[in-house]
Amino acid sequence: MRSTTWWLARRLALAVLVVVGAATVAFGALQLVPGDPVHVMMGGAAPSEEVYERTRHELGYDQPLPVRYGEFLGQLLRGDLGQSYQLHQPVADVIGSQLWPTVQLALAAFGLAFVVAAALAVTTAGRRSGWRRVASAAELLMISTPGFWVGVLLLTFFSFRLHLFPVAGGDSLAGLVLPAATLAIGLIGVFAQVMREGLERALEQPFVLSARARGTGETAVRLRHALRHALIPMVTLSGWIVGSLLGGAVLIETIFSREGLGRITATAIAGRDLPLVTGVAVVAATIFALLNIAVDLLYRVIDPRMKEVVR
Amino acid sequence: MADSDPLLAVDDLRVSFATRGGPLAAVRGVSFTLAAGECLAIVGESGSGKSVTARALVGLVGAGAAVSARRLELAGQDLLALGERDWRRVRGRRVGLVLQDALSSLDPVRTVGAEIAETLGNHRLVPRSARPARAVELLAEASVPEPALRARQRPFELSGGLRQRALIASALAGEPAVLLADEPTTALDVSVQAQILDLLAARRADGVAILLISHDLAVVGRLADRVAVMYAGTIVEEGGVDDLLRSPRHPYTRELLAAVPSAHARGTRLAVHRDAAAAPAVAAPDAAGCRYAARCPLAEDRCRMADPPAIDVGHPAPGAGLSADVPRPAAVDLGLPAVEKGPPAAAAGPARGGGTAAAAVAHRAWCWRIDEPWPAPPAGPARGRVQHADDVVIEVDTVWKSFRGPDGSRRPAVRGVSFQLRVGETVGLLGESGSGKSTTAEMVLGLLEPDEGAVLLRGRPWSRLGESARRPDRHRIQLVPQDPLGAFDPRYTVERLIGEALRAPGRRAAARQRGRIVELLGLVGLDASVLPRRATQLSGGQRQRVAIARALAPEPDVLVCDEPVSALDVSIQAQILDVFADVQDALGVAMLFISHDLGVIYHTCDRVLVMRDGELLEQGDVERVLRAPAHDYTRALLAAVPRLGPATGQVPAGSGAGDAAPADGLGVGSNVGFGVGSGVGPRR
Amino acid sequence: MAGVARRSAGRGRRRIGPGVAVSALLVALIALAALWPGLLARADPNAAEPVDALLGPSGAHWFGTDQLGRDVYSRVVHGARVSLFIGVGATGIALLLGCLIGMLAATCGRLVDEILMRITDVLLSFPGLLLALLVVAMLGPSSTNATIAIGLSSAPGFARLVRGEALAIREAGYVRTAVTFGAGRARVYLRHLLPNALTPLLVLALLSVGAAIIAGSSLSYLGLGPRVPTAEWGSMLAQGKDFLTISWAMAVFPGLAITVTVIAINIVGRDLQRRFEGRHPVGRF
Amino acid sequence: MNIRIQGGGRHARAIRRTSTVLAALALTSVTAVACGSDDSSDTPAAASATPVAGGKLTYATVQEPSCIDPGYDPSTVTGVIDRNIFDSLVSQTATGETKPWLATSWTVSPDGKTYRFSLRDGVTFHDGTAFDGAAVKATFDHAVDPETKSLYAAALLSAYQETRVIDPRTIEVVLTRPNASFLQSVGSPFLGIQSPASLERSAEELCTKPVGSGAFTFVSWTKNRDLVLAKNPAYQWAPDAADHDGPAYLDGITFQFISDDTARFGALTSGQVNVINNVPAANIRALKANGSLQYLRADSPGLAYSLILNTGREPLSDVRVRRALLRSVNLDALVESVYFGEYNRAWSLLSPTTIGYDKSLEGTWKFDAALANKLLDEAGWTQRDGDGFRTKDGKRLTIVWRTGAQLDRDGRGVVAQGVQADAKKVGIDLQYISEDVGTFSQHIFAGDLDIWGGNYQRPDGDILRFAFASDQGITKGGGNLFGLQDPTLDRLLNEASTTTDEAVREKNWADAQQYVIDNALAVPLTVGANLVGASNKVQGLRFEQSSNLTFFDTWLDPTK
Repeated sequence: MRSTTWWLARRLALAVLVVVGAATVAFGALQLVPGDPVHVMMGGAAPSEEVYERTRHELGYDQPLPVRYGEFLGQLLRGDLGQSYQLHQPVADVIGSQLWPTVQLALAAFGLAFVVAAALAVTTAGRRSGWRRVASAAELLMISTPGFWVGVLLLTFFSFRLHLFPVAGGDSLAGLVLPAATLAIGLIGVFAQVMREGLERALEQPFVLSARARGTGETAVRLRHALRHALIPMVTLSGWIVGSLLGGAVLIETIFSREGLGRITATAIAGRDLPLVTGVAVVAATIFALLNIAVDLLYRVIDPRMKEVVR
Repeated sequence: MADSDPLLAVDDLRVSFATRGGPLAAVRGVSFTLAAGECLAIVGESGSGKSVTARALVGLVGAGAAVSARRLELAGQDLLALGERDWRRVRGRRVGLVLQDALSSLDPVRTVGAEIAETLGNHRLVPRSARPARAVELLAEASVPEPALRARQRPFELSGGLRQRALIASALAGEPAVLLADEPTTALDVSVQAQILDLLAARRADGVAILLISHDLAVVGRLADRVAVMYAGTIVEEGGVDDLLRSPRHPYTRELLAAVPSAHARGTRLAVHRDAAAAPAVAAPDAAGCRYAARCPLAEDRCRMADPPAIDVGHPAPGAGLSADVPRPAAVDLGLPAVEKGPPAAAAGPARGGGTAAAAVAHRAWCWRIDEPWPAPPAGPARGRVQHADDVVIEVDTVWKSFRGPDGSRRPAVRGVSFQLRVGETVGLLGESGSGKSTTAEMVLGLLEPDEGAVLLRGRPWSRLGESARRPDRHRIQLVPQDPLGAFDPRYTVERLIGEALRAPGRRAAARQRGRIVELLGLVGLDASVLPRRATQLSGGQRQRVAIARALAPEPDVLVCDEPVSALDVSIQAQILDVFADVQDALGVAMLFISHDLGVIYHTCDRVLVMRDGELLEQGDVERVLRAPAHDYTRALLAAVPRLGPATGQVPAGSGAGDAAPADGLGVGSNVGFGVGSGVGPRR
Repeated sequence: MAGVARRSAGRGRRRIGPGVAVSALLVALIALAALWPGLLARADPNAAEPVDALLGPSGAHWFGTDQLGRDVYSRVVHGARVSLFIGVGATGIALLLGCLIGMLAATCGRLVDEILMRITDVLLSFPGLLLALLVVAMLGPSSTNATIAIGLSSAPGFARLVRGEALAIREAGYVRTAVTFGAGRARVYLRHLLPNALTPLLVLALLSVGAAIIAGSSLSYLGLGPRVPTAEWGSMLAQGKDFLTISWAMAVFPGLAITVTVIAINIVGRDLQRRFEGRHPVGRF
Repeated sequence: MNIRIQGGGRHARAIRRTSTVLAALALTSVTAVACGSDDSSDTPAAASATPVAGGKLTYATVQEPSCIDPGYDPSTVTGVIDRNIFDSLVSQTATGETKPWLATSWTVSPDGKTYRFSLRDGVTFHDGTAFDGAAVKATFDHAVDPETKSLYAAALLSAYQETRVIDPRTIEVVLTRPNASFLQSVGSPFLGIQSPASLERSAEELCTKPVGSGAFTFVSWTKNRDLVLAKNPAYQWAPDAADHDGPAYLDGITFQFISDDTARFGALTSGQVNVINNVPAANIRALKANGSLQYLRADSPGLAYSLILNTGREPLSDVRVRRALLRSVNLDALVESVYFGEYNRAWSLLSPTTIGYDKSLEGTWKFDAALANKLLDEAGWTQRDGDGFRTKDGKRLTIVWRTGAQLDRDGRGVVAQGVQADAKKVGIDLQYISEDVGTFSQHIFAGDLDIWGGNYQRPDGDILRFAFASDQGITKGGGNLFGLQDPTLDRLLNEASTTTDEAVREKNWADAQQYVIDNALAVPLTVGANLVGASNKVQGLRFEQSSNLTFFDTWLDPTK
């Protein structure tokens, strides 16, 4: 118990480090973005000299870089993400209002991808049949097709032609279907292949032979014994999954005109909205770091052998 | 078998697998019967088809396999006619299967209790609510202490022995009439092995028919009533266990028995063949004639023309007739009549053999040449004739080493071990898993620094040196690893592998490098044809030969051999042990020979060190230590090993395996700490 | 049992299946298009003929024309160069950086390892596309910068893998035995550790070329790719989607080009992976 | 924009005259196209049916504002949204007349520097505050307050000195010098009157929660999704320019932000929204063919989308090269193919709906590749390199055209590629570089651009002064990006802004347009237009003179 507490404390400390690091990277990167930040912020409008100087001072750009970085860190550690340059709102509010739609999209896509992939994997693992070939081909196709293209095609067909789903935005369930499906398609292929490989590896294990020798049926063998082992590599992928979901959200939210973190980040980066970009970086890093901890805890649940959690 | 219908009847069983190169026959016409309360052992080397045979009996040979038989019946029911659903009703309920290595044979993420309950659930034997309790009962029946606790634990939390018991409990949960035990004791330490065999014997005494699959003749000798020897998918000889082990008639059986290293064989060659070319026991593509002919020293033309018929050997009186041609010492050491030894669990019950006398068992061999005398074992390089110079090459002076465990506490692996290794001698390092023998070896190799104490090389500091100071002398101590595949860079050819060792610092780069490599290969019985191959393209025996050649390349003073033969089949093991003997004879290197196998140690070593829990318990001349052990642990160890039994009555009968092991805190107890990763001590 | 079958299947040289053969051919063709597009498409990809705008596929214009009357087929062929450049270049950068970081982390002691791994953690905590966006914002949109951006954003993953492989191999028997021959650390790392850590990654790298191509086209789709009028599949698709209801060809063919290319690369990569796994005993990924 | 009238206050009457001209132009420019069959049994929507109150309208717009404080933000969409939330002192009809609104009447002092407004009684803001002179003062002071960092409203109030509250119903706005556009500016939504109580709030709240007295109240704004307005039921002070009195017909308006062209159009056809702007030109044929939709368009006044050429840098410092570029572009074919005839090609820098447009330029500088080649030969660009581009002294004829990625919309990137391809045909290596705004602004301020492409939406020809007068340099907040110092243009444009003589003004603007083309100072490309698609249900949609949509008179026909 003591070791678990110690482990958790260490992991949380590291998580804070990662979050600060991510914020620093975002801060640094935006310092290197070319162009005068004040001009960029004005979005191409030519301000008078007075307005320009005033804005510059208010944003602290008349201070030397180390001072600005120090203030930035101080703010961050106080939990203050600052005020968005372009949206004139506190970053925390902006992210707060945009986070949920993205999370909703990501969860829906993940759930969909997981269920479809698990079904594909469980039904086709270790079987040499035409159905498996079809499934594999479909997975390859899904992995190899750019999500934005799929999105455009789905949108054109289901929304423009058939009017089955809303074309843009929409917080309704129907509005979530196409974006989630598009985002899921990129994942299904990977999930199914990883799970199938895991299943096949598990199905080759002696314990599966033992289980069969006890008279356990094929379905029970797959669901009760093999699937759990196949989930372990899935858990390993979690970092990649979160990355693809959040990164994919940028494209999906743009194509489907959805509100959300991805789209707001893309515009924030383009508009050099430093506080918003760093804010998103902080949030993404926090999600990533907490998720990693959660995943390591999950490992222990899925596979009790993992007493010492691997980093 | 005449008096009643057998429980299990197998006639002309054939199994083949579809491969890219066409069907590959793994089992080609195997026939046997099994009666209730009887134990039939199928013996063979890897690839002989023995496991496939067992799995065919539960319909689990796998997809893409074709199974046929003239007769495959369980208690009169035709198994060949079963559909998948019917098979499920047979598996676990009427036929149980126990596999080697319970760590991987029990689902590692489920509790032991759940695994056992699964059998109960599959066959609806016990209502759902009563299953956990029944699982605990079953564990108790399998002599698992604290069964309620164990049922809640997962396989990795149990010691190897308990795990195997749990696995057996799960296989027996459905109270099957037949138990298929496929290498049930193979990965276990000897003392634990003995306990598992006792457990199986007890079940047999209860009337369970056991089909024992093993490569280990000693295990077979301890449990089986009858033995069938398989080679390349066919049974080449079968008979009562005593008959067969005492008077083997088929050349293959004879080769196998001769290959077992033991005290008798000191100073003799174990293998029939010196070179590595001998055909493996893997089923070869269909060809007429005896499969063994290619490797058989007695083969003649007709052997290669057609399959030899079964020839009844009869029941020779002990010591009479043809048995004189057989390497008798082996039989004496090995084939201990069960009635004499009597596993404790079976002591009260009927002797063995399904109620029929052992004498009634037919002894047959599929060979025309069973009457031919076996070539006398070629004399090996004489042992003990080498006068050991008093030059001490390696001096290990009270070394201590501990590792940090996962919980952060330090766990000692080696505790104050001291010994010396002299020029030209072979010192055995004997111990069970976790005894610290590998850690000791790594300190000798200079791969680990002792926490305390020192290793000296030719009287000069070795362990305390910095790496750069050690480097010029590195070549003096070389390693022959247990797993040569892992020890070879997978991208390297044999030529490059050995070439790398030749260029070791402190050696002049050999002028004619390639010539030297071929020369080294010759020393270990390989020719230049292996030069361009990679490790994965070599057979297990060839790999180990290359490993030895490579270790010899820098002209070392010392070879550290870390379980160099434990992963090999017995006939290959015999060849490799012969190579070691030749090498030492030719080069006079000192060897530190690590093994858990007393037979191997006995055969190979001049002196032996016995380790347990990081401590050196006893050391001395191998004859002295193994014949008259001073330490209780050594005694227990010897008692637990079937192959070095009290043929000469030297081990007190009172300290049989069953009594001695637990009393010494061996087996179960000693295994708890190092449960995971059997056979390998804690490594960094 | 099955081991018998598998062994003989694994030992024998794998035959090249028809799918793999076709894919390899396609990859060669795409490489040809990237190197000498003129061989496959005569028409100038940037020659605008507004009169011929938005034509459907025909004998004269196999894939039709875009809204400026440019030949879509020719643009698709010429687009191979940018896509392949991004795919290969980004993977190369990722591999190089990944190896450097991974090897340093695995061999230079705990402190270096800890520092480097925290840095990769930080980079990994950015979703890949966002990191790429940030880099492009820093460097400005162009195919070279997109390449750098994608390379940088996938480098941490490679670094992790290299480190993991290297750590596993460092414990492998052949590295330990190499030490007993008296080989120095540097030599062991260079001769054994690096090549063996790298080999499995090379196949993975081939597979990641496909992913990089998609990432590159995603950046282009968002308007951060090469400058106009350079033909690039992602930006062609972005333009074409506005005309999907009028002229399907404009958006469909560039999309197909991406998909077919990535599929072909993946099929070839996986085939290599399977061949390769057969003879590589250390660590899977 | 800074529109300054110099030279004293004798010219106040000219303002009215200007409005009249404007009105005439506006009349011709607004065209409502009924959808469906051409036999036109359908009368234009607003003509017959009786308006019905009720229903909510959803309007999908391409742009999303970053801040909807009219005193701060300059973007068009902010104006469109704020028009519904804020009332102005005066209103303008679609025909351009200035009519009373919150001011019932006004007078201008003889020197043109003081405007006295009588204010309407009984007006209350959405937060309950009563409208009075203090509100006007607070609004104008807010706009010019440096703290506000106004990007547009302050410029509308150029020469603003102060607002004097004479009594609650009477105010005087005092200017430092006459401003001919003052009344027009005051009618702009960017000078809509804000609740003085709300102006006490932080900039953030002003940006996100506007409080005015308009026909609609602000409800919510979800970034990247929509902005919702609800009917102000208490509204009884409709502008005189409007068709009806009392509250608006619509119960509410939802502005949906759909930047993707295809999606926006799809949202209209699928019925998800009622009205969209920036209909993709490619979809207009489909829109017209759709019996349940209507299509409306209005050309935008101001500077047409043009390329302003930098005469201060090689190679465009050579007038022959500039003329060659002007003549090398086959604009008719290009604009037709990109915009399907929905946008017109431009003949002048000013769009046809701009006050002062010179119609005589039309047809005077047709596409002539031969002439372009001849001019380039004359200019000494006679050699060709391996890629077919002209060279002189081993230097390629390269012209760099940079733009900010965000400015690259409405098919402009495609037009650019067409221009590029045409230029290549005469041997000019025109490089079109779309870059991020940061880099682009860096280039703008460094002045190292060869070409700047863009447009301005403004009512009259004074925009030419903003773009070309030598005192309108970029550091002074002007639009003369390349620091052009042309005495002829300076004279023509400055005189036009100070003269009281309408004829002189018209002539000067015409001469200036002519001069720009003669000297190829710019390449006019397309006339901007607001292309609107709407469901047939939507009635009473109106374009303002600016070509923006207004919704006060809009209603939804439940029968359709």
